[in-house]
Amino acid sequence: MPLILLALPLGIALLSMMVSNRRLLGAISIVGSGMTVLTALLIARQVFAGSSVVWGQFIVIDALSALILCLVAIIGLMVALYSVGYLAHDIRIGEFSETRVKWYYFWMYIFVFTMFLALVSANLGIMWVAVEGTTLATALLVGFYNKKNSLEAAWKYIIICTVGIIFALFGTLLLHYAAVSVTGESGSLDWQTLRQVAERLDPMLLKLAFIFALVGFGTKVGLAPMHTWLPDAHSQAPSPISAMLSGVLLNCAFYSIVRFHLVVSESLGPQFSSNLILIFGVVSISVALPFILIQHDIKRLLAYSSIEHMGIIAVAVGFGSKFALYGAFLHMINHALTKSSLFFIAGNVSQHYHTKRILRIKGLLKTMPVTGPALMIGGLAIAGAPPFSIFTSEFIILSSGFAQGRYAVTSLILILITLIFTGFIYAISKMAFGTPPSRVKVGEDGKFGNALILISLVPVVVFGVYIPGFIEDILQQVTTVFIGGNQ
Amino acid sequence: MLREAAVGAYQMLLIVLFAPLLTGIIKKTKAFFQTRKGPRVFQPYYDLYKYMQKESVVSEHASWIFRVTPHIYLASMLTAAAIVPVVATKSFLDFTGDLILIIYLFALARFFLALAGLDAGSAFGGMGSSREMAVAAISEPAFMLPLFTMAVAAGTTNLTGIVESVINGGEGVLTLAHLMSFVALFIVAVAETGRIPVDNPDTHLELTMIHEGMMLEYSGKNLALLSVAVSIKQLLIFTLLVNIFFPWGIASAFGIGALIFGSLVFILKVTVIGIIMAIVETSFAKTRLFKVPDLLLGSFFIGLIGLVSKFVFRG
Amino acid sequence: MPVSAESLFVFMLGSLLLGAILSYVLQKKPHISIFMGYSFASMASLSGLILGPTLLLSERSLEIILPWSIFGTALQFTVDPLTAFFITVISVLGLSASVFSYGYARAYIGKQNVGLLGLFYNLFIFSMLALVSSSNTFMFLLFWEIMSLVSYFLVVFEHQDYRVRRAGFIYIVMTHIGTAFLIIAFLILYNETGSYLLFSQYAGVSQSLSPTMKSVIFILVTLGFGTKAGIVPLHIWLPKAHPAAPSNVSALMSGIMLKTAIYGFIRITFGVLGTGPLWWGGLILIIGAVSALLGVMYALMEHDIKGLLAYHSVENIGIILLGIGSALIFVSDGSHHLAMIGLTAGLFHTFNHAVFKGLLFLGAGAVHYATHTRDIEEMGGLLKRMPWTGFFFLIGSISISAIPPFNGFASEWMTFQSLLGLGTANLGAGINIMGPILAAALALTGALAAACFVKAFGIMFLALPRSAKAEKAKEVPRTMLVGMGLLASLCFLFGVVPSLVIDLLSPVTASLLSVVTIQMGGYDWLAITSIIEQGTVLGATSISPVIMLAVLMLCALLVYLIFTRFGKFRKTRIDETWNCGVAQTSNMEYTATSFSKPIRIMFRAIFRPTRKIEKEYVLKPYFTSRIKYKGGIKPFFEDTLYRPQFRFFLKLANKFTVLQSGSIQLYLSYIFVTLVVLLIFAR
Amino acid sequence: MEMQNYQGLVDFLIELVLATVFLIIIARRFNNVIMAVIIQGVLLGVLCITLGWATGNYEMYIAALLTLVVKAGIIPFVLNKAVHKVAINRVVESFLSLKLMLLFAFCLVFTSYLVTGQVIGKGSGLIHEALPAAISMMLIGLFLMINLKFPIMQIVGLVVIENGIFLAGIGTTHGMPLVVELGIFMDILVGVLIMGVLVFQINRSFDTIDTKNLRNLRG
Repeated sequence: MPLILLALPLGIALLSMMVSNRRLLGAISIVGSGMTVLTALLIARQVFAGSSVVWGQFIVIDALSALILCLVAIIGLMVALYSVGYLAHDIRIGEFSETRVKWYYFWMYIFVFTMFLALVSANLGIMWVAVEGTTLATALLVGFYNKKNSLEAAWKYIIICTVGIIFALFGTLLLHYAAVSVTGESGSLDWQTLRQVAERLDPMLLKLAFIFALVGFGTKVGLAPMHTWLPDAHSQAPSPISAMLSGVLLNCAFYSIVRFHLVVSESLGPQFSSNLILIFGVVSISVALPFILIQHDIKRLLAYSSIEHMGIIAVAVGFGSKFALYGAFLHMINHALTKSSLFFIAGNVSQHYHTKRILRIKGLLKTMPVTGPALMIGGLAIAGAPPFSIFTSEFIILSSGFAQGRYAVTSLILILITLIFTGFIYAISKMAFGTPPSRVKVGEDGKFGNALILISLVPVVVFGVYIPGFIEDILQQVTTVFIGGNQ
Repeated sequence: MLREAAVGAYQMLLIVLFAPLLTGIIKKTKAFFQTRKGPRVFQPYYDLYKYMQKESVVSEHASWIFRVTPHIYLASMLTAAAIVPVVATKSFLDFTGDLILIIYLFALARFFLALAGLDAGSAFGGMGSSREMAVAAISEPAFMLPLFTMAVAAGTTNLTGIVESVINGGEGVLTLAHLMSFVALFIVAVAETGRIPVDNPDTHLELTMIHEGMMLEYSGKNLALLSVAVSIKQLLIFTLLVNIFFPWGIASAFGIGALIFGSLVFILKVTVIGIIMAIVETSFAKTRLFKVPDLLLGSFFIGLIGLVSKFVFRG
Repeated sequence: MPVSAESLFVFMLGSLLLGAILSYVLQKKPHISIFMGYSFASMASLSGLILGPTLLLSERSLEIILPWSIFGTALQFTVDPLTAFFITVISVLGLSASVFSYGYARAYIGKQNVGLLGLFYNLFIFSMLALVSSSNTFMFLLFWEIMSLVSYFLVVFEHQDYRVRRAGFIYIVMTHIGTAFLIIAFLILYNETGSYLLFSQYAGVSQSLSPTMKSVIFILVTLGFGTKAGIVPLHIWLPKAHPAAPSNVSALMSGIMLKTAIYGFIRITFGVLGTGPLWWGGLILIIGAVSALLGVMYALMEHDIKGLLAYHSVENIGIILLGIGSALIFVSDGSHHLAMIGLTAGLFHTFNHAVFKGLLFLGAGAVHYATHTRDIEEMGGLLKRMPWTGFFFLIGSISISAIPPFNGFASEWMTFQSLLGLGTANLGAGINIMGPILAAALALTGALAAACFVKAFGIMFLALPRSAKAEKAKEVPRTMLVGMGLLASLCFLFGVVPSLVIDLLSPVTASLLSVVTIQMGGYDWLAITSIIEQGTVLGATSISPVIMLAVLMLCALLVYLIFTRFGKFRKTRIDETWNCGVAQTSNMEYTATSFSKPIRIMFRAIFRPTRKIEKEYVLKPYFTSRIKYKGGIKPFFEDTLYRPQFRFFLKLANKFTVLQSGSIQLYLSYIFVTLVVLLIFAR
Repeated sequence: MEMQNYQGLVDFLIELVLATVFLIIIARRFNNVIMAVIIQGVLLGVLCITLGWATGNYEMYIAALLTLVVKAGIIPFVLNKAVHKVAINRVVESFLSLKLMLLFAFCLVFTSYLVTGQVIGKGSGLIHEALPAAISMMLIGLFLMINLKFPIMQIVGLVVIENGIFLAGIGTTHGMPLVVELGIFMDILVGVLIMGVLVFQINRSFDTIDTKNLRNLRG
């Protein structure tokens, strides 16, 4: 089963290379993504039924990986669906030629493949290879428009991420060095084995390893101050790709940090790594704030918001209590869904208005009767307003912070989130309200993409007041991945 | 019950009948100090009679507010008169209202009169209303504070209660707080009754008038109602002054003798206050409108000293 | 057919949701959409109007548990006396405003999306009802924020106007920051009391809180709810947001949304924190007095009728807080019987304010509907053109000016009593002196309010029309009049028979102050009597609005008889206004600006009036052709408190952008530095 | 194991590798830089072979082969091609002067020896020499990326960092598991290729390849 999961995106990627018809490519991608989602869900069902999926010595899927796996697959499907209309529009207005579409799909599915690989691999080394692979797979996608800005973004993206992640490689190496004498060559990077033997590893080396891994993967997660590539890449990539980057790639990278964190906290106690993650979380939220407040590019705004939300997840993981972790992964789900649909919205808007500048976008409610309200809902949701899901998870995270008696830091986060809300509401109200400029025609561009946006916003609204039992169950299981080893 | 009602009616009647006379007395006194002969003390009654015989003219722009105002004004003054203890501590309707209600009844009257001032659309009326409401606004706290000092001392805002507590207090009540509050209230009474140095009741010069401005459009019977109401208001304020601070002599039971004695003492006291008021009026010049707050602020501070001394010196 | 209270409650919330959905779905057919939306809102309000008083009079509580939970917390609605009272308040205004809206919303057909208005309108009432019924902090915050959001959408409903958007932005920002304080307070409470989310459970364990923590929570709650309630200086959103919203919504916002903050404040201070130090009450009293005074003063300077009313909301929240503050002081002293007067005064005024402010906003809406302007300088003479609207507005004006025999007086009288009670309390000279001074401040507030409404009513409704807009005004549709009439009659009813409301309040105060028996004298149909404690009469003050009214009517009748029976002329003559011999035109009338000028000058220390005179000359300097005079006041709080902070923040944020200056070398050095710092410090 | 016999040779090779980093710093022309990269790759390959010979670990030979092909072959080839295609002015430009750069680099080497000396106790054999050298190379690589102006030099810096890690890998544990090692090689290879592609594209869009032009995205 896991092999099918890995083979599917790879297969689609290779298949895309052989096809040049845009419609056929779209169909392949949608069907393939659908199958991927099915496979992922089947795997998840097995995992959440209580047994982790293992294949050979290289693949292990536990609750944590299964959760993110599903997210990747589902958002992958949404992106596949959205891409069809998006690309069609861009080809129509001559942004790029039709022949390049296959490259788009090729790299996209390589990207999905590398993410899956990162999530399922039992070996931290292979995980590293896969995470670096995600950078390589997306670099050309970020620069897909071949314009000055997008190339600049792609360049910064690949350089900064590669440099960052190469430190993670060093961290992995240090871990390997610490473990190899205990476990032997074969199990030295297997995270299951490592957790078991963690107490026998050299703590000094583990600390070093964790620092390098945190900085390295943290670059990929977009934790400040290593986040600098993120706003550029997210804003310049085609919107579906931005959705994928923001919605799931960051989670995958975060997943890698968590794997290291689990091993290290097993050996050093939870304090060391949790506190580091917490500090990075707080710094990320703080750094995102001023940029959100004065942002004038809609996609950069969303990108900075991703930094903020990754910070919030980091803070929650840093808190580390069961309740906080519950909130962290609920937040991860919420953020992934909300942010990806927001990028779809941003895609619609920027295609409709031919600009990404917030100040030049006006009267969305009037010009785009579906996208406008959706932007309103999505924007409020991402800013943390109830009754949307992100409010719920933020509330859980904040309450767990207070429940640990960390009044100062949690209050600080709350204030930062509040101010970020201010920036968001300002931007959203600028775009949604007002009288639209006369050059912009009234009416949506495509029905298909809109339906997609609305569908993806459904859980955002529902989870705010009602969390279905199975989600609750899944989150409980994910938190036991953490707690299980500790207690 | 019936007896109480009778006494109540008597007190009301006394107020209504005596009020124009007091106005006449004040005018006469003022004339005396200005070395004029002045009108007779009963002149206000003749005036009222004269107004009643005249035709009422109402502006074509005015609404029903203009017409009902004299009625409401007079009715609320009469209601207040029914509540205030005049010659006897207990009045028939003393449970109906307290000093706060009295002051707000004045406010009701003022509210309508100010509206009526605006109703005809003439600039003079508007000016009068505007000034009246401004002066009233700042005189209100100064008016209330000394009364509150007394109310707190008595433990109630009920007028009968206050009066009784002063009487029962004996000589001990004549404290700094008591006197200061009296002085403060006296100053406010000048403003509330529309007298120099705040307002000039005799003027018809547009730029200086406050109260007269609002009434400028009224004529005939309407004017009669208003003038009697205004003099009732003046008498009521004097009544509050004397009966709250110097209630001695007031009838505490409903005996005929006590009532007669009480009436005489009451008339004497308010006449004295009226004369003092006339003296004050002749010895000051009218101040500019924007100096009025200073005066009232002074009054407020005197009241404040009274209040503070009550609690700090316990005296 | 007997209906259980539970099902009535569910029906109430359900029909609001249904109304919201229906009016949105039917937006293509605006008339039906309007009918559906406001019918369901009216129905819900009607059921709330049955439910609230029934529960209060039968002294029963209600619990409705939702069939799912979020992270282990059961979601449930609880209707205890306090909630039932607020449901009543919300329903009264909800009903009137909904009836009013049948006609009012028609004005938007073809201009705005009325379906959307119906949607948000219903959701707004829904969120407020759900908010006051929430039994745990999570739900409270959830509905609190929903309420804020929905009201934000309502504020920016006419978002084509730049000023409306700005008002909405300021509103949502302020209210969200306020909410942040609340979240902190609630979460501290949550941790300190051992992880309960239920209000009812907090109450039991809050006594174990340390005094410092209690005070911290108190301050946070004051800030949080104060922002929503619009206390000075957190009020700046209020005079901007209320005018921006459609008038039926402004009525709800001012009439009841602000009151949810009062609800929350009472719920937390009286219901959860309980006894606190003396300064809590002192703080609330001072906030109340300052808000009341500054609110009414700024109202006097306002010539946008809805802005004026909005400032009066600040004033009235201040008055409510005066009552609540004195209650807090008495609670800290343990004199629960005296506290009861203050609390009753506060809650009574809450109800009254909802009624008369709702009425006034609806009236303002009606005037706007008829004249298409909100500037009172452009009105005038409307009483003749819109007699009923004018009459109702007059009643509202008298009520808000606390003039008997209307309801504003009744509750302000009780507030006076509670403040003077401070003067007699055995709590030290400071409190004793404070009481009468605050009472005097309240008197000043009342007098200024009267001045303000003489201005508002006089300029809007009396004399000659000041513009063509006012000239062409016509009376509004009947549904709007019914909505206003309902509230106007309540103004009168509660003024004359205050016990109607006070009887409803006794279970509330009983549940909050745990005073079992009601000993507030005879709250009969005649009088408000002050209290009797343990047999001794503490103050035998009473007023009887009914008898006073009877006497007043009798006197008026008498005067009328004298007026008609005596004298030579039986009829009055209609003639021109005397104007020194010149024909009257509307240019000669006193304007609102000139009306408020004496007060502007007298309180110049507060208003800091500005004036600008521009002259155009035919021949300088002797012959002027035009003189332009512009007077205004300085927005003190915005200029000193908000704008500099805002600028500072933006400047700071701008400074931060050098972090992301575009240089890849710089970015790489961040990684470098981070790594080095971590290696040095975290080893 | 016969490790001890080869200790001297290995240490010497490691120091040579470190020295090539300084060659890169000193080099003023792109050709020289690329030559230094080739030398570094070859030295690493030789080191691999030596270690394989010393430890008898056959995986090391594979690693050596890969190193020689990828690091001394393909990557310099790609770099060279990129340089010839885009760089009009073939002189390396930096923010700091050469003297300062050298000083800084020495400081970095010194610090890494100091720091790793604390982390790893005395007498841990090979690691004692390899780890500080590796960390020096990583830090200097990053320093080069920060300091040198042309994008191509950033690729070079990246390669240096990667070489450092590779050095650490073979120096400490004789490399990671083969699968991982293969993956890493592939990543590096693909990475450099993609970077090369990007350099072409940037050159085409901007007509130049100076990083000062790559500063449009800010805020």
